Amino acid sequence: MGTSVRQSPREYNPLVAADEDQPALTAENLACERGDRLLFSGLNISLDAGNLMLVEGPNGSGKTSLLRILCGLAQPSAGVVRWRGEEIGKARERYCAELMYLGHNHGVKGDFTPYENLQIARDLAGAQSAVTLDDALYDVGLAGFEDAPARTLSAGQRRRVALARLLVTQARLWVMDEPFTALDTDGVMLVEKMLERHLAQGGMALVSTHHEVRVTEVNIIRLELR
Amino acid sequence: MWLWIHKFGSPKYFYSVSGKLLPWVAGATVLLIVMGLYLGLVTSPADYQQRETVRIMYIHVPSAWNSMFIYLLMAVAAAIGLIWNIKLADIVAAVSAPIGASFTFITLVTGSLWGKPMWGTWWEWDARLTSELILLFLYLGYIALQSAFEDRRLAARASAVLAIVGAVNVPIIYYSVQWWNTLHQPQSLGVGMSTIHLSMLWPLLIMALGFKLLYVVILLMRTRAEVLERERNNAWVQELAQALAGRDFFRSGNEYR
Amino acid sequence: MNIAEFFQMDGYALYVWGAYGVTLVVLALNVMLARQQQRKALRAILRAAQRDRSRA
Amino acid sequence: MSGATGVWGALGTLIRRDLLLALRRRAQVLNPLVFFVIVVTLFPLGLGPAPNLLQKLAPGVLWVAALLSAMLSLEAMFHSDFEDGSLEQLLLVPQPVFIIVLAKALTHWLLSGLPLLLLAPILALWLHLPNEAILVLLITLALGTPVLSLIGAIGVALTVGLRRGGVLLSLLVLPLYIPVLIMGAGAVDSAAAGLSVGEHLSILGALLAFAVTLAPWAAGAALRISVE
Repeated sequence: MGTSVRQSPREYNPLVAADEDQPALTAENLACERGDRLLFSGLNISLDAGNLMLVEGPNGSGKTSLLRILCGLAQPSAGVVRWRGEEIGKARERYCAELMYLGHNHGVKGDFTPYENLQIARDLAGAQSAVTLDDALYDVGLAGFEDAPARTLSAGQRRRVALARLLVTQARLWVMDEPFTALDTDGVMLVEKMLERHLAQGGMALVSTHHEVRVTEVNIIRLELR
Repeated sequence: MWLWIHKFGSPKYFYSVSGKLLPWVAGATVLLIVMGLYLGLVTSPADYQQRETVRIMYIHVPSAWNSMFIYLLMAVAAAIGLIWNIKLADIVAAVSAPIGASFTFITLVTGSLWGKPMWGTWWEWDARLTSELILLFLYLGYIALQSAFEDRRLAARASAVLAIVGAVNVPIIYYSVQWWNTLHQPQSLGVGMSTIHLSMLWPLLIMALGFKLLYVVILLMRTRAEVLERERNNAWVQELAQALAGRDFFRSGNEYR
Repeated sequence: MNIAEFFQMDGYALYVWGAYGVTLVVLALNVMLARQQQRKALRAILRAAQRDRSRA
Repeated sequence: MSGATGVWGALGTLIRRDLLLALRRRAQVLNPLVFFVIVVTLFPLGLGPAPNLLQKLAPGVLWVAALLSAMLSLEAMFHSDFEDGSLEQLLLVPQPVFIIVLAKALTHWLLSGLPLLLLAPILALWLHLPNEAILVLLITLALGTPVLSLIGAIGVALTVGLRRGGVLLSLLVLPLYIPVLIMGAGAVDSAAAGLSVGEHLSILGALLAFAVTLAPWAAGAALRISVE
């Protein structure tokens, strides 16, 4: 499985500079109940451009629920999430335009080829980056698999198609729920390199993971969920 | 008004208020129903045409009114729960459904019993009976959806959407069935009365009020039980339990407090 | 109207008392289930309270 | 570049996406149509071939069969997207949620409602329905089947997260289909009897307008709940 990580990184045009006066993503005393269990409560979060927040904690501590609440996919039982000062419930479209979510299941259609999957993701996304679909697929190591139906690809390769979605769109906030699952060592390096570049360009990321994320000169905020 | 909803919406406040209210409402219900039955069964006259079977009206019509009233109230409670996220409203909606379904079932059975002497068959596709049957399906759909979710919060919100959609469709279903009935049976032998004398009207209204209060009694009891279940690891429930345990609840056997 | 005629209901006893009977059964069932649920809930929190008291 | 596609662009993309997906699994599209034909042919076998009997029952039979086959194909509307996680991605598209529902309902109609429309005349002939009634049948199906897709979308959105949502779906959706069935079959019935159908069709049109406004909001809210 030829996976080559390009040496000279394709120059990606920098993200649109945002007004930096207040942190982009904030959450005040978030609480979440699953069934009758209280996963977490009184959680405050503030994430700004250029920062990476790592959400760590044992299984079942509510990492996935927290990420889904911050994306607006789930409702907290208490507290409020704000993007650029606006509640995400009210500013839903503006928030979704600057957000990309990579969940447990990758959201790649098996009947489509990686190329088609990316094309649709880009057409529906808020802002599109200058990277062409083929270049994005090349960068995530799917060269040669562009036109094979995604169901014939391995789980790791389908995860890479989902990662390619991040390259073809111009999302300022990446929310990744255990992005390293099903990825080989090259894949893990690819994700780390993508995060580095994204954060260097003023993007921000929220990653839940059990692995150590080796990224250099990046401001990491660790959030421990019991 | 908003403060009131929020204050009354708190389960603790609701539990204590409903505790005091329940005996009175229950008493009033029993009084009304006994009075209604006495007037309906004993003093009011038989109908010249239907003779004694008209007495079934005194439970059929109040049940029919209740079945519709409870469905709409359920939809309103569900909407309040969905929009303002008030847990108590979700409980009221979830608990009202079986009660409403029971009244709808009663309406159907008493309707067919009432119609049998006149129509000669146990079931007649009469407009009102058919609408009640469809209303029963709406109730069953709501209850089935409610129980299909594991997470109570999701169950409440999903069934709230269904209750609102259902409530919006009830008038449409009612008029299309009415319309369908006149289309196929020009002369509709409807169950019920054209004119009601005063002596029959009183028992009917008293029974209707009695049935509404009965719904409130069952609703309060079921809601109180549900609140205790859902709030059991809250402080106020534990205090209540300590207080009751202190007074050896088992011997005193009172369960309204 | 003496008692026998009352229960006779002019020959429609089956229909009238049938209807009243079904109504009584269904409503009584609702009330009993509600009471039972209330007692079950109370008993559950009491047992929890007694367990805490014994442990405290 | 700001939002790459406007609302209508997104709608177009979503419809193209779903049509392409459906054509990749042609069987799933054909099954409900074959079901429609089989169900209608069961009735002459069950009731005997007497023409005037069949003609009398034709409107009801055709409409009930259309309704059931439309419902059969509802499940596929969100199920595969829910399974592979693309439903979450769709809900995070920077467009109003009802656009997703409209696109899905329209695609469902194109793949089930429209083919029913094309098949119905043939089956109507099998049931000896008079010609002017067949025309009215087509009009009522044209007005009615989109309502089936739209209201069905609400039911599917409510049950997509549940394991055995199929049976529950029919319990939720069929009572809401009753007004459409009454108006549709009623129109064909009175057309066969030579009566006026204006009233029926206007009510059907009103039901369609009502469904187009209510369903997207309700199904959108239901989707956001089911994905949680």
